[in-house]
Amino acid sequence: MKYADITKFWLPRHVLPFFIFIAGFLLLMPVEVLGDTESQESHSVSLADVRRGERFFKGLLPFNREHQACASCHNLSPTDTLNWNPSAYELAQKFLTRDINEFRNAVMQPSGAKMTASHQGFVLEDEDLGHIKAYLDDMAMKGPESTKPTFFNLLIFLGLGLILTWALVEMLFLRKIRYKFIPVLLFLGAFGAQAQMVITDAIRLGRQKAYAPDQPIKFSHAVHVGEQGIDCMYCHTTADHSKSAGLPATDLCMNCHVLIREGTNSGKFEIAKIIESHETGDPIEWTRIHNLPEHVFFSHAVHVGAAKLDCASCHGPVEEMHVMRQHSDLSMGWCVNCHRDTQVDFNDNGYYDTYIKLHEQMKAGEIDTIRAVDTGANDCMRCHY
Amino acid sequence: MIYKTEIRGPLIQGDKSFSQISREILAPIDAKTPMWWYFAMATSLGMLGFGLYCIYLTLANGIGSWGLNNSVGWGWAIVNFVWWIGIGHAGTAFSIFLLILRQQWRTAINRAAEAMTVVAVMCAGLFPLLHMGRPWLFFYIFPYPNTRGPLWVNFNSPLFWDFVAITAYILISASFWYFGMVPDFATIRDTTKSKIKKAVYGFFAFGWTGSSREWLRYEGLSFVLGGIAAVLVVSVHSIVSTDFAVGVIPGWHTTIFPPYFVIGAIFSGFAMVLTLVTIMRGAYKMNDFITDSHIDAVCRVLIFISLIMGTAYMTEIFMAWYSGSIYEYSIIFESRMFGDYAFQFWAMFVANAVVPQLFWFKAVRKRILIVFLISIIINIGMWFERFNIVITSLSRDYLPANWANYSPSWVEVGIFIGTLGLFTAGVLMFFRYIPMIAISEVKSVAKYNKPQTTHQTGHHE
Amino acid sequence: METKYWRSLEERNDPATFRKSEIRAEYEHKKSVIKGENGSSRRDFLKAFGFTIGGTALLASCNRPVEKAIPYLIKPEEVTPGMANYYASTFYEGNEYCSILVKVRDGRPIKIEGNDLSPVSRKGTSARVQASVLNLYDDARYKGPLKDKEPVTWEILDKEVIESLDQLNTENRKVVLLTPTVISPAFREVIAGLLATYPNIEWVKYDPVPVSGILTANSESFGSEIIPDYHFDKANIIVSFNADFLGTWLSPVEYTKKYSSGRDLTTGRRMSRHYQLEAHMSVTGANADIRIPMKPSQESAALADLYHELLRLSGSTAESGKSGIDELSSVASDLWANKGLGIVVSGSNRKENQLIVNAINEMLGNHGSTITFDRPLLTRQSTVAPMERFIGELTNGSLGGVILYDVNPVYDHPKGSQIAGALKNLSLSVSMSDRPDETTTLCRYNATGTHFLESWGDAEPKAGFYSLTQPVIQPLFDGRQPEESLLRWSRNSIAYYDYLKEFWRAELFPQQTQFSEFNAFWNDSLQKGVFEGPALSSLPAYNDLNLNEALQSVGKPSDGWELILYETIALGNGKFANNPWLQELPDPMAKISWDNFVSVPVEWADANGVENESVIVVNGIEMPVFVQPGQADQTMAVALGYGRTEAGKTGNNIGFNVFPLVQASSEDRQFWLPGVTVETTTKTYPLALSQTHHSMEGRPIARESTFAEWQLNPSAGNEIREDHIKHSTTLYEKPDYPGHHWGLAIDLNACTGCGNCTISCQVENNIPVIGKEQVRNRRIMHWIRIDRYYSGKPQNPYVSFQPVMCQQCDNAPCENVCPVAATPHSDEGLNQMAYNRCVGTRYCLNNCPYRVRRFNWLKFVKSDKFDYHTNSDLGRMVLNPDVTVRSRGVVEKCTFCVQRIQDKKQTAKIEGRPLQDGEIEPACVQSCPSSALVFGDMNDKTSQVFRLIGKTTDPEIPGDPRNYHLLEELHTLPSVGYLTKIRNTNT
Amino acid sequence: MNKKYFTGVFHDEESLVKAFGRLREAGIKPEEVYTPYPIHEILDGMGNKTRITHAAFFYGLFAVIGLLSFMYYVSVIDWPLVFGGKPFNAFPSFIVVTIVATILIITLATLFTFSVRAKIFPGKQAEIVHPRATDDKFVMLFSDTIGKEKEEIVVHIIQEHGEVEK
Repeated sequence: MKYADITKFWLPRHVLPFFIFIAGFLLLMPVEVLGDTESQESHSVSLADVRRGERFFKGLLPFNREHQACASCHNLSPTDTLNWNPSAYELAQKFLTRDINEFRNAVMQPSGAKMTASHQGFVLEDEDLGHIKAYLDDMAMKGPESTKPTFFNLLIFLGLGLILTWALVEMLFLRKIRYKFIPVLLFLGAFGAQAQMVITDAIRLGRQKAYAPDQPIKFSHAVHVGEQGIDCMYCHTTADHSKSAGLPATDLCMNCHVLIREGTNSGKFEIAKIIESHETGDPIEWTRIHNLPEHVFFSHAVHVGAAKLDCASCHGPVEEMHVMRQHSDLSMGWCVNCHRDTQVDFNDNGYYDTYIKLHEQMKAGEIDTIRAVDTGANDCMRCHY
Repeated sequence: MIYKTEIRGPLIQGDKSFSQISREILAPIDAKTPMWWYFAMATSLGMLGFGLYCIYLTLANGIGSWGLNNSVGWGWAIVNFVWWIGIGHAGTAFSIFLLILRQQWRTAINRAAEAMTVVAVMCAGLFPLLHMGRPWLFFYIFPYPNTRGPLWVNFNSPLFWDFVAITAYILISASFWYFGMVPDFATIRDTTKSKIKKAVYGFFAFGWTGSSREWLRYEGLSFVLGGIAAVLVVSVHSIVSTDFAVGVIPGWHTTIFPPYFVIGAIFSGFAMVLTLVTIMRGAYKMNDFITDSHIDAVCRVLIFISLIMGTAYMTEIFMAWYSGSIYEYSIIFESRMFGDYAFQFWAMFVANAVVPQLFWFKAVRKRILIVFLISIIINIGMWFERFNIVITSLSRDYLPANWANYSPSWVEVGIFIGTLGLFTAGVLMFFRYIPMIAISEVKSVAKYNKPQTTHQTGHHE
Repeated sequence: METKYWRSLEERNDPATFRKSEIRAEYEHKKSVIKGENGSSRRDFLKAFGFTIGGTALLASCNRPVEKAIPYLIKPEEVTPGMANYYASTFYEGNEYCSILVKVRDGRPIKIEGNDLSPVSRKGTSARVQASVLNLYDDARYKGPLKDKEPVTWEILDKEVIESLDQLNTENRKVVLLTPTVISPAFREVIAGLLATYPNIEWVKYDPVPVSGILTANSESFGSEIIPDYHFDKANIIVSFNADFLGTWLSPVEYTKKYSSGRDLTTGRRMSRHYQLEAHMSVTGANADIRIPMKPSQESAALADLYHELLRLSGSTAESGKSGIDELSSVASDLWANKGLGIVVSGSNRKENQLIVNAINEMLGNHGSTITFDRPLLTRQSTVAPMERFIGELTNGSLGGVILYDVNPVYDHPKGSQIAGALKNLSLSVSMSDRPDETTTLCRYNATGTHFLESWGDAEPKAGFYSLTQPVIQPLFDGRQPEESLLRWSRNSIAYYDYLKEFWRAELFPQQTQFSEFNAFWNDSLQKGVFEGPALSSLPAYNDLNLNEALQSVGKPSDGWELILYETIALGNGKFANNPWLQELPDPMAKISWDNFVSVPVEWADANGVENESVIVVNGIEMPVFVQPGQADQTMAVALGYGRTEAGKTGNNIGFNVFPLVQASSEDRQFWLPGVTVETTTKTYPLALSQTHHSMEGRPIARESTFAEWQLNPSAGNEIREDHIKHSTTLYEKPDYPGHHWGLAIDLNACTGCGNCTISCQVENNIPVIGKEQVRNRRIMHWIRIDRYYSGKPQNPYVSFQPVMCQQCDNAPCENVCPVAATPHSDEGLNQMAYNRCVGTRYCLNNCPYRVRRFNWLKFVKSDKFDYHTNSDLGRMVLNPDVTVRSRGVVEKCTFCVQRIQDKKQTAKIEGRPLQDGEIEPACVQSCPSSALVFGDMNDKTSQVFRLIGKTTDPEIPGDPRNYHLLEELHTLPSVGYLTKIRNTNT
Repeated sequence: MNKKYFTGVFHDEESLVKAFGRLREAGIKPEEVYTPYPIHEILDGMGNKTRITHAAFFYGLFAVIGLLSFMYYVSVIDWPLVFGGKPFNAFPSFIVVTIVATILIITLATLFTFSVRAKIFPGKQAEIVHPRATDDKFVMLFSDTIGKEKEEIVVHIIQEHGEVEK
């Protein structure tokens, strides 16, 4: 799972279907074959049961169903669109250790409002439920379905390289094609496309603007900040006095969620994870979004505590984000240019009394504002040491 | 214009027709490759391979695989860099200064000198890259717009000047050399019988035909390049010298360095040219083009430069005493002349300032073997000069607590051997695949030398 | 300074706690799976240890793995991710005591600093104290209790040990509890409990380097075995015979503090005169105003001579001149002129010598003024006889068992091999060490102990001065502190924490009146780390028992070679041999790391063609030579503490062990031996010298003058500065800094050259350890080095120490030459170094006239070739998360600890107040035991640093007359000022 | 229109120059002259002019201005950094880079101009008039568009000094 999130960024938006087909075909085939042999040996449940359960899950069975397929709400693989429902794999993991009765109860007699609404009118035989559970158990053992292959870009790049080489050879030596513009155009096109790929990747190198990885809990800032109006500092308590803003400890979540056990969007499933973490003592491993390189020493305290910056000026409209994402590109240029524009609280913060000369100049009217850069905010050793 | 004088003798010996000139100069390209060439090439490639292995070790393990330390931060790599750059000066200096001075005898030699320049500068260019702690980040030195603010470079740094100068020098000397060869490539294209050669040389000839329009612009181009490259010859090594002269280290911080370096560069360059042309004469029987008088002329130039070098050394010694700076005095007298590095100093002094004085004797100038040996000695002497400048100054600077001696590790030596291999391989390639002497230029000086024969077949082979 | 306390570990749910068992499992797993550098990134490791993000930085690579951030499950009140807490604690190991503050960041102790509240160590630390934090993260540590070198559970171990003890008790066979001097009152109580449970146990105290001479002499002169309190600050005349009191003798941190305050010319005009008579050039000798070379065998004669000279001055008649040291008469007259204001000490272990010392001090009236008995030093209480008796019993088989606590006699006792042979035959041999050593590995059981940073405890280094040790991290492994073990074996199930608290409630709480409630007292003591109880009230009276015998026993100095065995500043008695920082710390005098060597006199070396790195044979042992100026004629010296064989990967087989050469008798242990045979050989042995040139070559580098001249002219010795200022001119405008302009003043008169700052800096700034070969290649990475120069006669030279770090020049030559702008100047006058921008051209390194820049020649971190602490997950826990770990190929240098500057500025900004002078202390300044370094803002006209070095950019404001800048004539405008060294010579 | 060409081939410079002189006197200019090396009489006589040197001068001028203003912008306006106590506008330091970079720019730009104007570029197929024109022959090219009358004069003059090849 670790690198899957990165691959999303590497996938080109203009992928040729052809390549997808070939590569997908090549990659998925062996996985299927391998999976079969493993499951036969390791389970008492027959492969046929698992297969049948899969068909049910994917909506191929029963033939005349009136409700939606499981898979239409419970994703089989990560998607780009927001899906509040637990994914198939999450379900599989959750119910792996529970028996069929619990599973049946969860599916057929749902408890929360959201689930009740969506699980209405299910017509499923116990046997079929057993098959579905077998399928899910199988999935939980095997891990989630593999994500899409990652090296299209490289293939395209190499392909372009071939075209380019051929066009060059043709232009210079072979001269088989009558119309000279054909190799020239091919050359320029291929070269341009390659250059574009290199440049975009080079720019993206180390930048993660709009990075929005999947989190272990579908925690929505839009709900908590936007709808509920919780202050940032309620959860990120140390932002104004420590370098790190701090992730809320699970017991902080429990302040509210000791009562609130069901969400409007996600139902009970996601909140149950917090409660579980609280009970078992296993911390939640969030995926870090705002990653600065390790030679950068950023301090929230000085920006929030001393400079009184608004969180949104760097983190953006968090109150609108269901899936938290990186708002700013966090490049050095971004930092430095902000320091060039941002005024400091020069007269009111007693720390700046040290800057006697600047105060004199200000009094004399030689300068009217002091910006962060004037007090050395763009020195190397403000952030790198 | 005087093409043939009583004093100098004819520029080309043996009455040769234009066609003969072409054949003879192109003979090494057309003929079967001699065995010694393969042998020499294999040796060079072996040296190069060893060098590449040492480069691999350096890149894989870090600069720590060299013999440097906290006090002596630059060692053989920089010594070799300056040395190669110096050698690389000869080509341009030869072509340009002699062009400006209207010395027509240069025509027989300048191609070889320029080729040598290009290969030597390539060898030199390797070192600044290799001696970096993180060579994969060398692009930081380009002032390009970036996402860091943008963070530019430091225009005050001699290393940045150096970087610009070396880049300029390698590009300019290579294009100068290449455009000089274009008409000759056309000659090969039109005279060769091999189809492959015709295609390859035809490609490199850029469609040259020798029309008056081409020659007209070609002359204009030569004029421009000649003019500005003359500035370059002086500026590049002056800038290399600022790598040291701008430093605050005693033994480096001196204003004599720019002219001293330029002269030194020309000195080592001419010596290397001498080495090369004596080999050309010996190996390829080019005696008719590179005549005794050519050798003689280079030798005379070397006497002159050697005297300047001697003066420079004496000046340094004098200034170390006269300036009254205890640090300078200590470097020159206690470290260089009579200290741990006395051998290197005296090797430099004798090889550069004393030995070339033998050229005063005509008997010496006439004996090609001795000339060849002296040219090698000068090259070694110039290497020691760079060693003296770089290392003795660093190892005995201001605070005696930091004094530390330096000796190279075998990896460093291996890289130097590798560049020697690269140089000889490049020169051998040049012998084999490129006309060693500028045919069109030789023809232009040969024109009044030659009887008016009409039927020259010129197929001597 | 944020001094917090914590209540108890049980109440505290700290991040390292909640996955304690997993940590161990995962650690083991990682160790077995991951070898070297592949795979385990720092963050994985942090994750494994359950810490939050925000840790040590390694230079970034381009690809970014998905990072996990783990919040606290239940956030402990005191722990804020990204913020450091300081806890007061106590260091006591190897007879060395120090009250400390431990910096804990994200649950990890990463730095040790001096506790300014301590009346003993007074904010001072030593190199060993600084480095001790790394011992916590030592890979060699035992992971749990062992039986026959196999892991066992505590239950089994306890059961079997108790059974054995019971059995031996019923058989009435003797068991010995062998410990070093125990200064913990509570621990002594625990031992008393054990002795009460098992009457067959005898408690024997054993110190590897004892001061039994002083103890026995004082028991005769004063009636009790005590070490008096020496007030070097109050003395006008200090005469030391072979006592290295600034380096290793008794309580060097305390004495350094006092010594330097008695010679401080920045605030006062008084300066003590220090005579040092010694054979081997010690740090103390190097700092002495007058150093007199003296063979060890001359010492008793010299003392007698001094005594007789003084007698003559007092009007009696006496003969002197036995020693042949002429200077003693002037020493005597100086002492006589300063009656009651002198100190005479001797480092000798010979009782007779100490008796004469006592007589001299008594005659001069020093007892009661500069030498007092109300606060005797308690850190070395062992005498030799019980240990000898123990060895006898051990070897003749009459002993039933032995329990070892913190002792390693197999290595550091001259009869170590006998002990080793006999240990195996014992039915019960228990060690309580937390890491292997030569003795522990021979024991049947190891009740694995804990590091002091994981333990509770208390200490009484001097009578009435108490301090507490508190754990700052949960035990990393399944160790149990020895106190706890002894309680268990005494069938006492109380936790040692409760025991300690109860002990303090019973014993110490009544000694004070400030707090009426015990918990308030306890919390206050924990917070401060120290508690000051009343001094001794009954003071001993002097009597001259055995003095005449002592004087009569004085013989003629012996002829022939004498070999001195001494402790080094870095390694001491060798207990910390597995600490790579200490191994790499260059010896202050020889500037050699990673080896011990034999120091030989210059004249002899010249005459015999012996030079550094030659090998000579001394008493049959081959030793590499260092030619030591000032080494007394016909003497040689070699350091103890080397040649460990069971210390761990770093410390094993470094140097050779000379403890077996110690002259042991049942009366005393002498650390020198006469009649040594010496042969030269043609062999050589490489030594890692980090300074090879010892003369200043007449350059005005470390400037000095005499006290007499200074009194007439405060800029004496610094006259050349006037010339430099006169010639100071520039085309450019003077640099001007709008806010702060940081400056550092270094008082060369206070610096003793001990090297403590080097280690402190190394800990704070993640400076890599590079090993012997690279040190020998002159690539040592220390950001602050101490240059040592000799001047005068090589037989007895003057010594100058000069700490050199980045001078933060305002016209920095290094800045100009960096092509990629990796090192520009900051708005606060700092010479900045952006590691990530550096491409490693090393031009800055070449162009620095001070040579303070360091290049990462190789991959020093996470590299199998440099298999020190940074090559293991455990060892890397010591890295400071506020400082980037530099990659190979970049240049680094002193930053004035900019992370500390930034931290304090941030605090001030948040609190909206200006910075206070002295609020920011770089690691070197913080740790200096002699307060030689002062850091501050030169733009602040009231700051101490401004008073000392003025404004470095303005020649009009030169600061103290003693102030000068290194290589000022180059007009680099350094922000570091040096104050000239003043020698109180009598010429 | 398809032109027909004929050539005059000479064996040495002297005869070429003489023939060329006589042709010029007759008011006839060859379409082109091909020589193994540049001959100034011909280059002058053909009447073509090159302004490549002027171009080079202006390249240099723009390069100097551009480089100096770039460096000023970088080190004074965009991100002023203090190096070794020097002022931001460390003009003397800029000169060094300016000189060398200007030379580089002139060279590259002039080469490019030459390549464009003389139509000498990589991969160009040479239009070979006479296979030995780059070796030892001196070749004049005429097209039949000059007219029969003049053609005869030309042939006559050529044949006096060299050979005619059709």
